[in-house]
Amino acid sequence: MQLEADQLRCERGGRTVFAAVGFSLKAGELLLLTGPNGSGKSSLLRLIAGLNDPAAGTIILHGGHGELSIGQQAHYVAHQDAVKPALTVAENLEFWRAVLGGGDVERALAALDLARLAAYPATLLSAGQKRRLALARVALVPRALWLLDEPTTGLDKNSRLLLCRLMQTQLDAGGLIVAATHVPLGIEAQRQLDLGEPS
Amino acid sequence: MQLEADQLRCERGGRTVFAAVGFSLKAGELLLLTGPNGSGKSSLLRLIAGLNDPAAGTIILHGGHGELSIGQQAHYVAHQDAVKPALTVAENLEFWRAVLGGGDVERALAALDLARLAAYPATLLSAGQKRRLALARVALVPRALWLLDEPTTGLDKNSRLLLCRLMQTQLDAGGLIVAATHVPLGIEAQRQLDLGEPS
Amino acid sequence: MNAMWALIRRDLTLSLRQGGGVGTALGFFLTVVVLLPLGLGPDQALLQRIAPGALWIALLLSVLLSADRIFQQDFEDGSLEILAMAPLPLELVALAKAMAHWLSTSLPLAVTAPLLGFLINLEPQAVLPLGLAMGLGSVTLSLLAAVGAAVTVGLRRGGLLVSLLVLPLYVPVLIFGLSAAGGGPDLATASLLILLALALASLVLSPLAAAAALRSYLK
Amino acid sequence: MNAMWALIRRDLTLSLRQGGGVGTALGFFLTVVVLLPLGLGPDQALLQRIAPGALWIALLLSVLLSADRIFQQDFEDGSLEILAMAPLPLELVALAKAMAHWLSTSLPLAVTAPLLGFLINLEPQAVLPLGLAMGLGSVTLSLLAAVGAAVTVGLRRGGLLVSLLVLPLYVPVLIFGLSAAGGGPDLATASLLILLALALASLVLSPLAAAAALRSYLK
Amino acid sequence: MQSLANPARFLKIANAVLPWVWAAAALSLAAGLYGALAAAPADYQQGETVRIIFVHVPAAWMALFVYTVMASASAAAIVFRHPLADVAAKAAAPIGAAFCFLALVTGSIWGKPMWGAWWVWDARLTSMFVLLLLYLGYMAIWQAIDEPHRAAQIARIVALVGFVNVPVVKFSVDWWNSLHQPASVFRMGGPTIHISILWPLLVMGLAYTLLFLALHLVAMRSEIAARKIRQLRIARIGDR
Ligand code: HEM
Ligand SMILES: Nc1ncnc2c1ncn2[C@@H]1O[C@H](COP(=O)(O)OP(=O)(O)OP(=O)(O)O)[C@@H](O)[C@H]1O
Ligand SMILES: Nc1ncnc2c1ncn2[C@@H]1O[C@H](COP(=O)(O)OP(=O)(O)OP(=O)(O)O)[C@@H](O)[C@H]1O
Ligand SMILES: [Mg+2]
Ligand SMILES: [Mg+2]
Repeated sequence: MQLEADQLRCERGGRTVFAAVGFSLKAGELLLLTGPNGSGKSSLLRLIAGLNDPAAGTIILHGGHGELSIGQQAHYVAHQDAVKPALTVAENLEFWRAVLGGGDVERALAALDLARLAAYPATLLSAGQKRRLALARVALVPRALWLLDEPTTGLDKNSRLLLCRLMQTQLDAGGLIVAATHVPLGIEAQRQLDLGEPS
Repeated sequence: MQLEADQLRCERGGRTVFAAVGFSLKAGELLLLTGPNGSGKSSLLRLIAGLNDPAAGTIILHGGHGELSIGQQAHYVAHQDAVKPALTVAENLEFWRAVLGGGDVERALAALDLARLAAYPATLLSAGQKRRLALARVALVPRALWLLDEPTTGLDKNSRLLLCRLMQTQLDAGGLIVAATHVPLGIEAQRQLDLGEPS
Repeated sequence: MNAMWALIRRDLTLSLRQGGGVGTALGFFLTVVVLLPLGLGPDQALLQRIAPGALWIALLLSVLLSADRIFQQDFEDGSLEILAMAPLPLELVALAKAMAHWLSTSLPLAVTAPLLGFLINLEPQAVLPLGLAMGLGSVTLSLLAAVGAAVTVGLRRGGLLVSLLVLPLYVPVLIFGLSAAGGGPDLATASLLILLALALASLVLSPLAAAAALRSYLK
Repeated sequence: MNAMWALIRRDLTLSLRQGGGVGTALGFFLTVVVLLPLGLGPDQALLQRIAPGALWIALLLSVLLSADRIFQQDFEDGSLEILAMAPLPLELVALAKAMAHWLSTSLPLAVTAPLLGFLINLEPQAVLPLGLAMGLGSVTLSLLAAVGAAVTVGLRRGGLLVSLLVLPLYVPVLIFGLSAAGGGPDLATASLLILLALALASLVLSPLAAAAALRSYLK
Repeated sequence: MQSLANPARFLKIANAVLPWVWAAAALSLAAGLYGALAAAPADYQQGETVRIIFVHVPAAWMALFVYTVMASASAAAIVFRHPLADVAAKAAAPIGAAFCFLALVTGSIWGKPMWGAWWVWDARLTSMFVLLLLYLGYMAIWQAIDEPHRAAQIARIVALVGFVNVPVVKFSVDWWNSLHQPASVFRMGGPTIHISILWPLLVMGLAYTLLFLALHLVAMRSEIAARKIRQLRIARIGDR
């Protein structure tokens, strides 16, 4: 299992955000994306997820399921939480379980200490609780690649620890993680990519 | 100029979030609100802003304009950015200038290093750039009290420094700041209130 | 005052840039007006008889279609909270936004509707009274729509609910608007006066109602 | 498959909890039906003549009013991106959401509309064909509405724009829907078959169109 | 909601009076029906159909009366901030809607022989129909907003705004020339219909009112219970 990106150029709204970016990530490795605001961290994650197409360059996942796109083998947690306020915490995860195909809601809730909020309507969640619900999605089904965009946003100390533990299990299981962040995640990263100043 | 809160009880959705909370903040002081997710930091800020009414207790701003509510003498930056995607960065601030009554857009833009992006439609902003635009609002008009809910969310190092400088000027001018946060802001706080475990 | 202008200007800009512009309103209006002959049959005399009513109904519906989001965006992105803390009282905020809606949607329709009347052969002498009646009526329509929008601002799918709440309140406007176009001159003036009264009443009351609703949603 | 059911179930739950429930749709439909006689005058014969057309137009409009948010919420809160990365192809996602809209709004209206017909004295013998025509037609309506919703998902004030885009596409449905209710039995069957064809065609094509539009907005 | 945590006094009173109200309602209903079906003469031109009046008219009265109750309860809720007022308003709505529906149905049944049509769009009938829609909208609001406190605040506004329609219904017959007859009981200068029709009609009116009172108390009781349950459920949910 290996993720290879080569000579990537990203254009958004007609402007080149970054160019000639490449990296290589082996099984069980965590890649940290750093760089100032607007340097293209989220954009790079979207490229990997296949939500945007690179203006140039290639992204390949060696040793994955050939017939599946990289996105279909990845979990993606964006800046937005993809939480439905009108559903309860459990219902939100139930839905993602069905869509992502299988998974254990109980375990996912427990993994981010949301078990006690299971029956709670998501409207009433605080910012951090909502973020945890978004993160719980990645604990549902195992997927080879995790794409996390500033995952620790709004999390309290304890939740950050839980997140670290979660990421560690993914790495130990030979999975890959690409995480964009401005603050230390509290877990040592094998690789780091600094996108530098926005062009 | 002094902000006094006494015996506050906060109820949301019929549940008591916290009770018997009080603090006193003098001119030029910064109060840090800490505590786990769901402990009521944002709720407390909303109480001070007058957006929610306390179930019990009082909040008084001594030495303010008697005829104005506390909210009308305060800047409030919530989890949401209150940014209109369809407007440019400058237009967004222009609007708030008119609504808040006066202020200097140029200075506000410069204060958070957004001058470069002034003519940029806000849809195209990255998360951190959007957050900076939200924060730029407080640099428009001087107000006695700043209420900041996790202001550093999504900010890069440089922007965090700019924010610190901004807060320092507010304190030096004898203003007050109440800031909820999970991460150190990089500016020493005269007072700290830990809301502890959610009841 | 300055603040109110800013609000109105901003909402107009937004509606222009986000596809809610005058053109769209007119387009929708046209399609409805075109649908009617299709639905009700091409019989000229029949169309002539129902023309004013058809135009009025099209007006009501296009106002409603555009109404349900008067406040929603500001509510969801947190702008409303800042506005609630601004010097400007929330009642005036509501009024300003209702006026913006009127300017961007109701008024253009009210002005052009009678002119489009020829499409479903409206009698020429009915054009002027109909225009006046719609001009006055549209104020009330926008203001009531704002109340409906405020009352459902927290509900993401409020669209239909707004209509259910507001359309019944539109009935008086419709009735007097029609009698203005239908009957003789004195009946016309009478109904125009009533429409004026309705507009003034809603101008005073609906901002209060809307602001109250918004406050309770902000809590 | 399982995933599609989940999507449909979720959207139904949401529309129920967020005030977009069947009841509201019916309420709106009722209000439109009330507006018509008010606007067009109480004349029995006239109403009887235009009853089917009126019901159809009311149906079109209430479908549209509820349509513009089929995808918007998922687009704005980021759910759509996750769905786009899910095993389920985006075409089926669009289809599922269109079906959910049909179940929650169009179908109930199509079923009850003919029964409400007596309010604007629809002839009893027209009830059954009208019901069948609306049942078939409503599928097409929801699917086309989904396309319109997808095409405008990025525009916050899409409401009117959707209508402007979709209403013209509704014209065929309206025409054949009417001829199903109006003419003799053989004409009725003919138009019902055409409606069926339209439904099938849009069942195949509109998910493709909607998905394409969504993808381009996600980029 | 916590102010509603102790509606014990209301519940005590309600439980105390309810049996009597039921009894009174039953008695007056019996009396009214006797008067309507046996005592009252068949109309010389309408024949037996005239008896619909005893179902129709009180129902129509109640439809208007209940909405008035609803609106004034909402006003009271705004002024005195007493949570019971909201409960009262919410509980009244479905009952009023039912009466309204009854008036509409019996009315149109009566309309067939009288006017030769189940339904005509004259002012009285239309405004009555709008009243039903207002009831539905009010109930839809309660159903759509799950947070009772907020739902209450919004519903008050809706109820008060909708109240404008009630006088319209009442006086529609006078303002617009209408097929429907003008008020002949509650009017300036006293009733104008024959005593033999009048007394059963009034008794039926009384019966309907008592029936509403009983149903209303029951509905309020269950609404309070429902809120208690919701309270407990939320309180049980842990945090974080
Ligand atoms: C669906 C059709 C009808 C509706 C919605 C309707 C509605 C009403 C309403 C709202 C009232 C109360 C008036 C008030 O309190 O002042 C009323 C009273 C009455 N209605 Fe009807 N009505 C309908 C049909 C009829 C018909 C067909 C008749 C018989 C010709 C009729 C005879 C009366 C009479 C006699 C009263 C009592 C008037 C009075 O004493 O105040 N109604 N109706
Ligand atoms: N709109 C609401 N209605 C009812 N309850 C709410 C609402 N918003 C938040 N709550 C509840 O109030 C409590 C406090 O929420 P609050 O947002 O103040 O927490 P917080 O300290 O800001 O958490 P975070 O660090 O995640 O921002 C939480 O338990 C939450 O479930
Ligand atoms: N939808 C969009 N269309 C066009 N340009 C965009 C879009 N979103 C972002 N951009 C631009 O692309 C650049 C990179 O944005 P991106 O969100 O990837 O930055 P980032 O590194 O994630 O910043 P942050 O740390 O604030 O999240 C920014 O200059 C931004 O203006
Ligand atoms: Mg980013
Ligand atoms: Mg918070």
